[in-house]
Amino acid sequence: MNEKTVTPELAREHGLSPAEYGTVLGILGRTPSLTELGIFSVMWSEHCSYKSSRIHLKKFPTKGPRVLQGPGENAGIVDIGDGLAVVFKMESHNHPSFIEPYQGAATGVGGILRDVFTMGARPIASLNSLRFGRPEHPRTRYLVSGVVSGIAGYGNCIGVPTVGGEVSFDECYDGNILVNAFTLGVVRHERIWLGTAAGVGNPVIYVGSKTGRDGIHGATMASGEFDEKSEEKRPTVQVGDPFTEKLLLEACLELMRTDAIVGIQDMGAAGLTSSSFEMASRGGSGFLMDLDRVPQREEGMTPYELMLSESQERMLIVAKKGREDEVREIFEKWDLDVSVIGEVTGDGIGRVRWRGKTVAEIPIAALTDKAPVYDRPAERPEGQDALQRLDSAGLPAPSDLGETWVRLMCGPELADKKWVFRQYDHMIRTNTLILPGSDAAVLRVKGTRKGIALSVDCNSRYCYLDPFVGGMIAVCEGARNVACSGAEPIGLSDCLNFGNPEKPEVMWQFRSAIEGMAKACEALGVPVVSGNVSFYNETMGKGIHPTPAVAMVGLLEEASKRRVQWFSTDGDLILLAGADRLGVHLGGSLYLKEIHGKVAGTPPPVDLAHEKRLQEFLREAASVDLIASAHDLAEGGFACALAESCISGPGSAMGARVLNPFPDTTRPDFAMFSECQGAVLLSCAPAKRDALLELARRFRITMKELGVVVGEHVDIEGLARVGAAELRTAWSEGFAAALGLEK
Amino acid sequence: MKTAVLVFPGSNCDHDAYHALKHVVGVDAEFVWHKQGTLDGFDAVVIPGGFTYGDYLRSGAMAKLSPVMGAVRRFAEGGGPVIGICNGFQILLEAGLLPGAMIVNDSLRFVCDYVHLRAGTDRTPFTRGIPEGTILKIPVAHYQGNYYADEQTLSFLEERGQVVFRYCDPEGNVTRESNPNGSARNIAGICSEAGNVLGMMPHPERCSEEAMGSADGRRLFDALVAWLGERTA
Amino acid sequence: MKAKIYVTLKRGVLDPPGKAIRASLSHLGIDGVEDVRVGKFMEITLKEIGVDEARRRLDEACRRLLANTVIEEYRIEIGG
Amino acid sequence: MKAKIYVTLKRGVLDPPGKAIRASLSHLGIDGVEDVRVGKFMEITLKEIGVDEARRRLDEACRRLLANTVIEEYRIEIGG
Ligand SMILES: Nc1ncnc2c1ncn2[C@@H]1O[C@H](COP(=O)(O)OP(=O)(O)O)[C@@H](O)[C@H]1O
Ligand SMILES: [Mg+2]
Repeated sequence: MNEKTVTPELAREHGLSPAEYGTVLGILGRTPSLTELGIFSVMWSEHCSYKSSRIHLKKFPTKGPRVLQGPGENAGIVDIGDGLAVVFKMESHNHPSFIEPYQGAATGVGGILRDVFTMGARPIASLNSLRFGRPEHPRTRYLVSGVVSGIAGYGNCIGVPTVGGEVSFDECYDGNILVNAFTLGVVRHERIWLGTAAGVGNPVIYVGSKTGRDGIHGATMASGEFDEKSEEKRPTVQVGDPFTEKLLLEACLELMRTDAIVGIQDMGAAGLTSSSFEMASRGGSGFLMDLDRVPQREEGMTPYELMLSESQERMLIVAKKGREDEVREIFEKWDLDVSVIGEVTGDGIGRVRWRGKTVAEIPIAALTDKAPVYDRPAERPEGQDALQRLDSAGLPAPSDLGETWVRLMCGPELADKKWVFRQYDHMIRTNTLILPGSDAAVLRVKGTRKGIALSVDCNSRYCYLDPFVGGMIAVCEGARNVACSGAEPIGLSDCLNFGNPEKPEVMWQFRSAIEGMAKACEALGVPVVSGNVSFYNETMGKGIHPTPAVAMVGLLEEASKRRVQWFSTDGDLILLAGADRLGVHLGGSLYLKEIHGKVAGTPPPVDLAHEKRLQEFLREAASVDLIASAHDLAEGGFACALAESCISGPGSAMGARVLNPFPDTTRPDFAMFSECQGAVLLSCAPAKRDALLELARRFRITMKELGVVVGEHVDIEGLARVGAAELRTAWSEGFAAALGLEK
Repeated sequence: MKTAVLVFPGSNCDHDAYHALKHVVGVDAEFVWHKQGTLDGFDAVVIPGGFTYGDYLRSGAMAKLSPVMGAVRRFAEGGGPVIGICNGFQILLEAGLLPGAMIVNDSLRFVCDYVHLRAGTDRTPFTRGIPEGTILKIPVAHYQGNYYADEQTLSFLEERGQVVFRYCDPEGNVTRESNPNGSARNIAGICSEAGNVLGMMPHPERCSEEAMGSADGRRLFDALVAWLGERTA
Repeated sequence: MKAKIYVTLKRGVLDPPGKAIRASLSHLGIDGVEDVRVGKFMEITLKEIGVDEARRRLDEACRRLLANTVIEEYRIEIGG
Repeated sequence: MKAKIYVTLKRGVLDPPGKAIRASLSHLGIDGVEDVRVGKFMEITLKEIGVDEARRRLDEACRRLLANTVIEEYRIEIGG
């Protein structure tokens, strides 16, 4: 069979620019074979090479006393004491999920799980961050059902609880949904494995499912904009097989308890290519691989296809020479394919053979070191000033505040997400102490007294209006949510979803968001240990709001000190911590969007020093048992936070009677729904009041006593009052109703 | 006193069952791989939940063919206590150790949530001391938990006291709204005619500690320990 | 050789997917559908073992695994 | 009138159920099965709207709901 001859045109069709193709010719000193072209094209795609983002990602703080592994491996690792560590990462599966929501989301979950267990950790929890178009858009309902059942289908089957996430809707995602999946695992320090290939003569072993023609060009697809041609790319959709992944998980963890291996990595984007070249690059070695020995599902696969296939549920292992049989025995026990397909070499060259011929021969260091890096032009969009202008005073005041309140609470943004997480097994493994529905989920770590708190956040309206402040807020909110549960944030992973980086405005958004996030991370002392960039979230030239989702991981030394967001006891006092952070901030608010149909203004200001004190105060208050609940003010402002604390608990709805926190404002709607950063609604037993106020003084946190948990109504005196039970019913049905889904 | 926790390819509540038995209740437990053909030396058998063989054909269908299921049959015929939870229940149905079949939830969606159960009989080793009418709070997590049997079988089950649990509201009323999956007559769990084999969709192993939101599930395992103690005494 | 197996729910057994499809079709404005029953369909590739032997083996496969005769019935079609 | 719809995975698309069933059959000792592909099968009862109209509506139903044309293909059989 004759491979197509490589021409500059073909290189361009593979997404390599003329300059990039020139570099390829320089590295090889000849025209690449088709297989080699495929390898360069995927390795240098945006998705794998981070060519447009790398120089900016360097701005993140990635070190800290607890960090055992920062960015650069399959996932980040953070020490939690007692010889244990948590391994976590978030990744996007946006484009595949738009094309085929069930399988796209499912394989997204499968991929992130592999990233975590490839390091030796047993996955114990997953999160997901989802963005869809307008609820009334004709495709939204189908996409929501498909994505949610895909996440459920994969996660439930493999037996890892999905304990939290976020779901949000905006017109800007009509043609580009976001599906970001996060998984966290736990590992003993001495069982950590890295994706490295070392030791000349050591066997390279393929395990897992057979290779088919799945998702060929998935990685390059994720790096290109959508257009009408996307339809043609459809048959490359990958189908997930969670059952096989469960076997693979158990087999890999069993293997990792031996010392038979040197390194291991999953075959994710760009499959055999990225796993082999990345492992050799990290190990400073080379390899020789024989593609005829790759287990194949389809007939007549070419070397190009074998190297680029994105078939799921596969791993690449470098074992110690002579230990092949141990590896084989374990994988055969679990009914998985296993095949020695090559060996590690010392010459720094990646050699691929097929039917007795060498089909690729690439110097690994050059492939990695000479990978393109771009400092793309960045420019603040012309319309940004206009966007930030907002005449609040000119907004008409709603005639019925109670009705407006209910409307916000029952809209798809704030409504109960139980329709979603009821489909996720969130209890399996019996660690979930705080189930989905609170600011953060909390899991216990069996065998210790510790707890892990998890939250994923991003307000993309804020990021759109001011990506720098929006980026800061994403980090602060994540950390605050975790602090509300009583935990200390110890690390984060992110998924940076943006439009086309070749547009200077998008690059400006990207750079600004990273700088804002980095600043907040520095201030709060939270390292970024892993993450993912998804560019080209554009359809027909229209980009999404910048959406840097932040998955925050927190640690509780004593899981028993966890706190939830809801009120639990009649007679408890209600207080606002950080009361001086309140202000009339309507920019980017949910109220402005949902009730007035505008996305404008600037996001609420952030005070990082205050934020840090506030979070320390919250942890201390929880650990000495001064508070019963804590819930931060976010979307929907004070009134919606209060309502959530009343109705989101597992028991029956609670009533509350509180003062208007803004007694001076002439606009009651602003008092209720204006948003701010750094205020938290607390409840405490009356007997704890004095001590709590004293503690707040110590942390220089302004407290305002607002009222009491009581009665059958959520009542903001002088402003509005709604029945708690009715609100709860409407709120719990709001999500399905807004999307026209079955209850 | 030793309990077997069966492990099939795709079982995933095996560790939870083991944890509840060994670390919460404090009875000896051991994993038994599905290829094992005997259960000698065990006093009780737990078939845990999960997605054996991915539930790809029908839930529980492929697992029933494993060698260990022959041993389970003999163990059950000898009067030994067997509990199948969720996928374990589905396996018992497929294997014909309990009557009826499971179809997909009427919502067509997976459901994970706390539900309430009304106990129907205390004659099984797992419900000794849980009198009829007791209300338990226990979570479900399944996609195919819609219990089906023909009318005649359903009547037999009722007449012979084989309906062990029904879905109910927090007050114990067996209502349509409290049925999470469309099961015939709100059935959540049934036992064999002799009473020693129990299949149930809800997960007692998930709620054996207060920290998990309910410790009602523990009552089933405590009952088992008491029952086994009486038998050996 | 090729064979096909059709597994369908017995009459009288509830078919939630069928019911849901029927409702969705009418939401979509596709009228005239009175009933939908959903079944499984398997395309099997066999070694050349002759029609009778193939039928015997597939029948056994259906009874023991592919169909749950409490709720389902099956039909085997050899060839085609 | 009656119709049948067969929905099968496109060639090359991974079929996890088919793969698992094939493995189970060989564990059962039922030999000779080389490949299994699982599909959906729907029996539809329609109002008497004529063959052409029925085909048109079912085709629309398949494209919009019954088949996921990204990974599946379908076949409609009217009558029988
Ligand atoms: N936004 C980001 N922030 C921090 N680290 C990142 C970010 N994006 C990517 N990384 C890191 O870069 C490395 C490569 O990421 P990726 O290519 O997504 O991994 P994989 O090969 O598992 O798909 C990982 O270690 C990842 O954690
Ligand atoms: Mg990886």
